[in-house]
Amino acid sequence: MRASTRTVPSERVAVALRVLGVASLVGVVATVWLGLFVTPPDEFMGNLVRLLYVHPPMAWVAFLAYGVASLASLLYLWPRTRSERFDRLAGASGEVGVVFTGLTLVSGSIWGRPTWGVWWVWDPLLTTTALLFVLYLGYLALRRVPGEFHVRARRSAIGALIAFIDVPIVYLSVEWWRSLHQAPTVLNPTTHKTYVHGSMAWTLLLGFVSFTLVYTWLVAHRYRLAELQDAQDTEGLEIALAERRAEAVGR
Amino acid sequence: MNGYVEAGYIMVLGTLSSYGVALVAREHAARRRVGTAAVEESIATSADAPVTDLTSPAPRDTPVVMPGELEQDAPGRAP
Amino acid sequence: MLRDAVLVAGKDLRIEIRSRVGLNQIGPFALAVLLLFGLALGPDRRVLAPASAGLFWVAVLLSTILGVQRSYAIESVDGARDGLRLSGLDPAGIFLGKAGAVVVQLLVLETALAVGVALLYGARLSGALVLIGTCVLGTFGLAAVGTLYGVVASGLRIRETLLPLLFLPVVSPVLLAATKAWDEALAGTPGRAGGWLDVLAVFAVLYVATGIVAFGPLLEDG
Amino acid sequence: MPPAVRLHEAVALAGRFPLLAGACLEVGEGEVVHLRGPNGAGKTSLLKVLAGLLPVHSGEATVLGWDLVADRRAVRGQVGMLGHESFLYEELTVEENLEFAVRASRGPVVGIRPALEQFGFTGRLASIPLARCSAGQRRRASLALLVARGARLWLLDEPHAGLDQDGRDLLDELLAGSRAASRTVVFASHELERATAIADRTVHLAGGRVVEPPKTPESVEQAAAHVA
Repeated sequence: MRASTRTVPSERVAVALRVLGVASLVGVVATVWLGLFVTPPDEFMGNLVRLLYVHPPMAWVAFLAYGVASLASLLYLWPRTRSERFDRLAGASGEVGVVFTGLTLVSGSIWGRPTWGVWWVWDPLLTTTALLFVLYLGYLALRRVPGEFHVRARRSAIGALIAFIDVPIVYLSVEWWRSLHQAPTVLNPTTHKTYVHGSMAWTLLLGFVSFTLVYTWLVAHRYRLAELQDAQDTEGLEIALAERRAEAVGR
Repeated sequence: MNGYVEAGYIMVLGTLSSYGVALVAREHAARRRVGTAAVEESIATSADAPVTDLTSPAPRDTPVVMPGELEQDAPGRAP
Repeated sequence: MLRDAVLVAGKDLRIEIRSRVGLNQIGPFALAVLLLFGLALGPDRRVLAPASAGLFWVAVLLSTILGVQRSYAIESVDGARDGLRLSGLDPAGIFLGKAGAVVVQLLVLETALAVGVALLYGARLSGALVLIGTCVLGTFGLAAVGTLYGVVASGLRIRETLLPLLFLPVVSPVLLAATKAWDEALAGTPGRAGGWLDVLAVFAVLYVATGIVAFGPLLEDG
Repeated sequence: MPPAVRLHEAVALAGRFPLLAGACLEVGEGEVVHLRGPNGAGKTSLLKVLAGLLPVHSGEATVLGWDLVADRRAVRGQVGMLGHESFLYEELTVEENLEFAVRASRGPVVGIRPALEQFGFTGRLASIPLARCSAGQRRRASLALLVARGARLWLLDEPHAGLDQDGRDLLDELLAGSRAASRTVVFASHELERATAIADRTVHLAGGRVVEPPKTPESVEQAAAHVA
């Protein structure tokens, strides 16, 4: 069962990963170029609209990452699909998800400051995102607790599902909580539809695609790192076992 | 533009690239360590010591280990 | 399962009655939190009274962490998990029993805190039915999540710091819904609290069910 | 009849440290086996594996007919363990502790009172909180619990430790009567004289495995004397 950790990724995987890396790099560079220099400023938001080419993709990737982490955890817990790969995927996706959640908050906040005049508003989506950020920071802390591989994997998978169950409840209650208060009359980016047209729409779409590629690339590398760490543990175990048996001879 | 846009792009791109670089660096470091551990291990369990694979233990019928077997199990790392 | 739950809850409550840690420490702690909120927000009752529902529930949340930690501390210090595992009890029963004992203790604490809120912040306790219903539903959710994460943390050296980090974000909907329900009740419009009670009920049912399923595996690991 | 305990190449881990490094052991039903070995040899770990507390990482482990690799929970109701920790609650009385534990394992409640009396918990002593009992009394309480639970396999870790002379004699008497009660006992002890007197056989542990008895200088001399 542990033997799978030893498989060195084949040449083809390495090449695919490199292609993926180049593609995401090109995509991001193109998005930045289009976003900063090609697209026109918005008639209402001015240059600030340029932040919207990166902020929504960040949020999308964060939710995608949590979705993948939850699915992988579920697959790990399901006895018929239990595999170390799903534990590593869950961990990798969770960690990358936390990075993107952080960036969602930061980019949202930077956009909000000139738009709303404050760094933070208790907007439902923003609040939910912030809660998700701490929720999954807890998940990462749980993952870092040392232990035997399958013990840690199962504990983390259950932790991920406890968090996952929470996401819709958090979102709905926060949404409802906000709708009861009269929201401050600010320009709401979700209802303000005129900003997406022509080159802007294409740029936004490219943003979504290229940051999703970045996500895939990061998860793949995080996964490989976890794989190597596990392989190291397995080797350490074999050495430890030999040492332990040697104790009997030393006497 | 107005500072905010630049700050936002720098934050996002800076964080992602430093995270990516850190990942790749850690991956290389881990690969090197695994390589050396594998070498040590091959020394440790050289010759006939049957401890390399935990999952398929060498078959033994007697519950009591014979002294000869113990000698065998003594890996090269023991001082 | 229920038989085991009753056995475990009875044991926990009996120990609590003997040791009075809840009465002598968690209760005063919650009171101290209420007083500190008062100091932080100033003496103005026009500020304190509208905030009393939220402050009440924050105090309850913090006390839950202590209650859960105590609940695992009584399992004779270092043999905690081994003792429970060796007992031959159904894990789901252990979960329900321990969570049940926490619920009972928290409900007693909440009664005292409600009086404290009324006296210190000048909150007018109205809509008793909604207030009580909120407490019962909310406390079940809190105790379920707390007991679930408590067993994760109990075997670890870093339990004191890990438990709050895991617990607090997950129960944020309870804080939100319970506070809003109490707000409506205290504002004299308890009829508008129904939806929030639904949120609390859904939360409690989901996490009690999760606990029944997941407690066994978590108890085994560690 | 299948053996009560059968381990084959059992490996058990604590994190990355192998507590058991491939232990093999067979114990027949009704046998009293003494585990012997230096500190850190894996005696306690072996007992924990048999109690279904420590997972078996690889190898085979069967206890009282249950495969511990497949399910290590089922066996626990049939196993009584006396470890370093008492698994008793400080705030409860000895009697309440026994009652809780016996009810939890669905044992016979009627056995509680005789067990208490057997270990000298009569009158007021049975009804004071454990916190006020001495270390020796706690040990006796743990033994009373073992008797009251009526387990088929006893796993005892240093059972003589902390007991007074009477307590030790009582324990030895209990162990001596094991075969008659068709009870299997595996115990770890450093009290060699007592242990060898009551045990059917001694098993040596070292480095997380069962080994041949090490050759001590005395035994070498004895062997030499025999040859001469």
